[in-house]
Amino acid sequence: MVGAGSLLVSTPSRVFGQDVKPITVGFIYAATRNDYGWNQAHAVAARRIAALPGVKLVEQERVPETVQVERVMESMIQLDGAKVVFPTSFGFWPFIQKLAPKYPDVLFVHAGGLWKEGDAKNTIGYRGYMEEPHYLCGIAAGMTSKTGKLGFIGSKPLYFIFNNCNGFVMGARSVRPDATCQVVITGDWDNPVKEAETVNALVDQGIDVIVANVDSPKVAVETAERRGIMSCGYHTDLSALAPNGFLTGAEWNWAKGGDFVKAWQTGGLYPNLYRGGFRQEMVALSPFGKAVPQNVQQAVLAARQGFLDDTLKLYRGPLKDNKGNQVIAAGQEISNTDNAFKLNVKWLVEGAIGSTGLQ
Amino acid sequence: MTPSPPEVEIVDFSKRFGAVQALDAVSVRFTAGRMHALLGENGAGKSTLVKCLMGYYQADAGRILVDRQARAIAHPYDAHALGLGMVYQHFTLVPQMSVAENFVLGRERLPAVLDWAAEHAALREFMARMPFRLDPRRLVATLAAGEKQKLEILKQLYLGRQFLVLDEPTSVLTPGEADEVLGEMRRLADAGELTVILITHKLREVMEFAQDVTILRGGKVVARIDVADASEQRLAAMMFGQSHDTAKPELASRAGPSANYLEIEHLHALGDRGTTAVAGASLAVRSGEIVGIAGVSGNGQKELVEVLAGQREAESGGLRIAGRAFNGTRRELEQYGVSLLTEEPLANAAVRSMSVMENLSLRQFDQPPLAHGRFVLDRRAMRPFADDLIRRYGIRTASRFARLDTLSGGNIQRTVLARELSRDVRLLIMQNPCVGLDAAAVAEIRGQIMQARERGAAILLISEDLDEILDLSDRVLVMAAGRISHETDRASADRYEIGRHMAQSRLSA
Amino acid sequence: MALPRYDARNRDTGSPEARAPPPAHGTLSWRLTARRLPTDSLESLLLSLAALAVAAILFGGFVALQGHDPLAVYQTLYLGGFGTRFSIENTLTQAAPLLLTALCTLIPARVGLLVIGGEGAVVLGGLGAVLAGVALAGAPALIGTMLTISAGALAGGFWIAAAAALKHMRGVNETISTLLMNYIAIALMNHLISGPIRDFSQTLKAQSWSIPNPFMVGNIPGWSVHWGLVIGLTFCVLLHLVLRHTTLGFSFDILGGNRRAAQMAGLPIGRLMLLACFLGGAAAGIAGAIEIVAVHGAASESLVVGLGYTGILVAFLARQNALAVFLVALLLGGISASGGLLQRRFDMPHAVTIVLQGLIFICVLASNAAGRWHRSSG
Amino acid sequence: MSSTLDLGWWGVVLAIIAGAIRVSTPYLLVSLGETLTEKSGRVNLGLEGTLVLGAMSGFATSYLTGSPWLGLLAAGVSGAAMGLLHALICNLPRVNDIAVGIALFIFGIGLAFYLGKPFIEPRAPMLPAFPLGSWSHHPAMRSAFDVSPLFFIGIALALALEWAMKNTRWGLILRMAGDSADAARAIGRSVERIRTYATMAGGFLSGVGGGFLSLFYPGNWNEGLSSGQGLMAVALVIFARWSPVRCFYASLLFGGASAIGPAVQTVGITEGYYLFYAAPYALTLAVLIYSSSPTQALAGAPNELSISR
Repeated sequence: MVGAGSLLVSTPSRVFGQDVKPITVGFIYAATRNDYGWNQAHAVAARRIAALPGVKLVEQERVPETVQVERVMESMIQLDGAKVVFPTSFGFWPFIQKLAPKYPDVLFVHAGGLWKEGDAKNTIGYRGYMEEPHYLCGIAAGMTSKTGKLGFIGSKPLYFIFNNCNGFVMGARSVRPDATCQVVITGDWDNPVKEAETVNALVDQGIDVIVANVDSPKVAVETAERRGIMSCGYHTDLSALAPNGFLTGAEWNWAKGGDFVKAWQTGGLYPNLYRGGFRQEMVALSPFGKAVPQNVQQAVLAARQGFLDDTLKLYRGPLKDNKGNQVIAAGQEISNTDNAFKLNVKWLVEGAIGSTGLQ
Repeated sequence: MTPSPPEVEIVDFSKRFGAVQALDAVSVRFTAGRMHALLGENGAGKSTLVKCLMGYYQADAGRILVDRQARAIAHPYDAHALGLGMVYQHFTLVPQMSVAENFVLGRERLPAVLDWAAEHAALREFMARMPFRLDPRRLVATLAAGEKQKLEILKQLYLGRQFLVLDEPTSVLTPGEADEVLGEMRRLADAGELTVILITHKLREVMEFAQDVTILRGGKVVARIDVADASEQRLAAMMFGQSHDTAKPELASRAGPSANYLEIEHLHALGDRGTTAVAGASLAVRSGEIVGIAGVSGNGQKELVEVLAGQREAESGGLRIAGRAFNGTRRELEQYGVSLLTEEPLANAAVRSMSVMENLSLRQFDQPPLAHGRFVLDRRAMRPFADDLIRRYGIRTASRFARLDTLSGGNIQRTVLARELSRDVRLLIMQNPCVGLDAAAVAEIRGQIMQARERGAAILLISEDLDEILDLSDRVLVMAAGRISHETDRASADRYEIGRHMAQSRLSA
Repeated sequence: MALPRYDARNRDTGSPEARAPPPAHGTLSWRLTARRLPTDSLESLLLSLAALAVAAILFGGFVALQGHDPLAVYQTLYLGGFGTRFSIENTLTQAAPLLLTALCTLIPARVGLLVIGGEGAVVLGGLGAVLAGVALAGAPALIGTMLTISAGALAGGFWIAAAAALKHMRGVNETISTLLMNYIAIALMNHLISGPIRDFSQTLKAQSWSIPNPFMVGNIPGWSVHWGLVIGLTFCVLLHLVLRHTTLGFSFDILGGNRRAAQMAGLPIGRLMLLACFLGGAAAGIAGAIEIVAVHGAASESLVVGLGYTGILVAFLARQNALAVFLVALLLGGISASGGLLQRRFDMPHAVTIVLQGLIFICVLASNAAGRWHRSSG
Repeated sequence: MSSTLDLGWWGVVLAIIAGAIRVSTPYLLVSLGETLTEKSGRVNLGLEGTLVLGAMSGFATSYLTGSPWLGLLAAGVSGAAMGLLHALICNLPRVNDIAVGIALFIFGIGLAFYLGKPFIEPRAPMLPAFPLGSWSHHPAMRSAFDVSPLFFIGIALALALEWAMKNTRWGLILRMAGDSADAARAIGRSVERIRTYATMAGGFLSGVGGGFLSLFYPGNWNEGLSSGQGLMAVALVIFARWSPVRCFYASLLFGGASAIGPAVQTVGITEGYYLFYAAPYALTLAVLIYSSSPTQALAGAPNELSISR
């Protein structure tokens, strides 16, 4: 397992089968864990981690991003004896940094935390480059869309949402240069009425492929299916929701966290910042729907292989943003693991209709 | 309509409410097809009598004969079944519904689905036979007070009631409307379609429209005479009792008239239902003087007191105390020493959910010794302050911390009295201060009032009890139709003369 | 003579006491204030305890229905809320904001107004605190913190006072207006933190500028509970003193008890209503400000977690008495603190604590009717 | 592919109309229910809880029995039960109906989330739709006008209630109970009984409104489903001056206002979407301020209502 793309690289030694002592692992969700979305992706990983030898799983849902999460973590540590804690929502990271120094014998693993020098050693921020699978969805969308008009629904105006959108649009335009993508921000992590309304509005615009970066894309995918258009999944496998229109989907592989648990169990080494794409097994692709012909599947799988052996670079020149200024010169390429660049993406690529509102 | 209106007779009715003997062996025969007036001043027992007849109350003793048969009327339903109907002063109409809907709602059995065409036709046919017209489509909320009264009457007739009791019907009507309504009622009686019982205190109405009149005073029938051989003078004498010009106790004369303390000029104010209640009242009260305002309730006295108490916005007119404009702020109330004794203290002048002690401190809680500076409240100092008042005014209460609404009516009145009179009173405004109190309490309150007068306070006494006015007032005014219609000083005050002015028709309440 | 009230079944044969005139337009004469009990009356305490007991029994039944053993559930509730020192700290942390948001309903209730705008006032308080904190960057630590919190108090205060002004000037019902204002406040905050006052360096979350670090407030020494609890408690005690031992508090009680008596006593009705709502809003505003100075450091959607709505329940359970608010906030803080444990131990859905809160609220309101010393006046 | 006309601005109009239809139906049903309750003289702020519980029980029943119509019935019945609970407590002396409403708001949501946990993931059969757009060759147009029968049931109900309140016995009695309790008692009617039935009927309709959310649009059950429609209904009824037919127009307006947000973004206005979403609330507050007056109650308001005094 090769540490990659972390600011501070520590190469963990491989773990060889010492006997593992029992350990309690706690998962904390911001909403319900079977929401067909962000939390379900983590719940799936939690089940896989619980299957590891000697692991006892404890879960708690609906914990708000307030001082309460600090209390819940402490409660899990003190009352349930948890030794590894997975607080899964974005807003939990500052509370982890506040609590971690108090419990050096507990490992805090956070999805998305940007670990930097000076943060507590017993904390890990890990995250998948979702822009890579979105690039693949873009390819599928570009090749199957009839109108060439795509739709991207974002929940909050944050950098990773816009990175995913850029990946989606660049993927589509790599196979269909004239493709465009309407970007709509709902403003809520989870608002089914607004998401359904947005999908309907997009369909009324003649858009025939959508992807929804919201906590629970179930409503958006089902609405797209009902309106007879195609859709891509996010977070977890949503193919069952849209038998006709489902293309493929971008999935997390949070089960990677199991390696950290094993490392913590056996006293092995672990990285504080671990971000990666297909190559680092942090992301995955949902199975193809029946709307995806063979040739499209080949094209998508070929691109995936490009990410796997790092021959395909997502951000590559010449690239302009949707306001017409040059963001990457011709011939220039950005490494797929260049976190600094991705954090600085405050623009949408050419072909995306909308604005990030970021400065 | 059934062939002929019922013959109703009341035999030996008596009814007691606590200490008050409202009716004492009253017998009245209402001949069918005639208009019969029940005359008497406030509290004479008129309304209680008809309420017992109509089944709202059960008389302690006595029988009701309808067409010479003894009937038990335990509930208004029974009265309605016998064709007896009653029109109240407070309307039982539904404001946001139309006239037609209010008509229909009165019926016992309503069809599941209404055929409005048929209903309107029936209404039009009924209206044609009726003395006054009302557009069935109009919303009741938009009707004038007089029209609402007519609707109440029409509703009873529409429901086939042939024996109709009108409780002070013209109190909300203009003189013109009153004559029109009573005239039509008389016409229906003469036509043998209706027996009308008119409860009133207005001699003119009795003389002009009624055929028989029964005069009540103090819960007893004083006389039953045919209007043909009655005169306003005789009726008034019987109604108010002989003008016992026994020597009115001489009031200790004050040393000459001092300056006006309270001045009211052309005060105008609307009543609860948006009709004019106070129509240009003007009066002045000098320090050390008791000015009494006599008058039957509903002539604007309630609204006048509410304006003085800051509970009602005056439309126009001047209000001055000690020469300076008064607008009811707490500082002014303290500066001019204004005290108020109103009717229904729980509703108007006290807080039922606060303790006796707290209620006693309502006036002075923001002044020493109860407060230090304008802000800090000294609840400990409230205790001796309250205990002193409880002792001096004889308030019977479980403890000073007891909630006010756990006390009896008399004790609540004493609490308010204690609070209002125990301070430096320079203007005392009272409305029916002794209503519902026993003789001892009345004497005690009057004593307090006289002491305040001795101390030079200007006192405005508004009361429906003419005797109370005559006993206490240096000057007597009569309020009728929202204005001061008559004034006499104590010496020349003649009970009958005042009674006659009181019995004038009223502006709509 | 008022219309005697009779109903086909229960005839009211009370004396011909005229019915109290309908309350003058304006103050919502809801009977809860008239029912406000003198603080030291035993009945008030007994009634609340009885309501809690009934709610506990109903909840026990509900839980049993779902196949859990009620006793074990209550043991866990106790353990999670009050069992260990850590649980107590957890409960105190949850209770701290509730103390203040309860006052947002409690103080206006003293003058007869039913205000449910705590949620909006908390958000405005947070925004006010952030703007002040950023503007006062150079100020010395303690002064900066105090001014930041006061800014939050002012923002929350004016927000709820606006509802009182609408009520007094335009006759707009305060319950409906404060409900709508909650949504408007939340939308306003979301708009501001996604653009105009957004801290773009924070990539994980859309949040406002952060207040300077020295203004932040740490934990009470020895306890992992932030100073917000102390501030909340002080404010509660202060409020109780004002309500109980000042002429202002006395005036509130008169107005809340009988508006006509307040008019007769020459009290400034409009100003009292505005002041009561301002104080209520300020309390909730402080709760918002504390979330900023003691927890988040910046305004974000974490301000909108239902502190305002739970405050309504706390105010009603405390029967509008400022001192009792602390005990009730502890109880509700304990329930939500132990909710997590219930999830983990009994795999119960998180909503179990909401069901319990709902049951308690219903039983408290029903217990109002059971007061025996109600005089049978018409 | 036939030439797909670029809908552009016209698309926004279409989206708003279609959105208005979709989103207004729950508003319509809930506001009709609240109109009935308030016409009888009582305010039920617990509608938010009733709506969410209705959505949950509707979805669960449809999932368990396979019939979405049975689900809708279950949603209504659960709403009626909440209405009954509200009425029983409010019939007690000295209890404030608004406070009881807030208590039931919390209780209803708690119960719905608690019992609804297992139904978040599975999918239940949905209510059918009338394909009103079949005349158009344009796929977007066709699917935009798939309208739920409930929308038409709602319209029929609005007309029926408007008529019934003027032309039937219970309609008159309902209005009387809400406008003058004394008049009702004077003719021997029990005001408490009338208000109990009215609150139950109101609860039933709100439950059905909730059922629509989970069984048609957006057609699924999860804890983010309710975004204040129940509470908005109380404000909407005031906005519509307690007239069922005006409730229909007001619901369309509110539905449209909610549809504006996303639709406008699709045409390039990307700033201030939060303010768009707050539009319905600000609109209602403005109308409330404009139409209230310090002296008398709101025009057309039943004057037994605690919030109109």
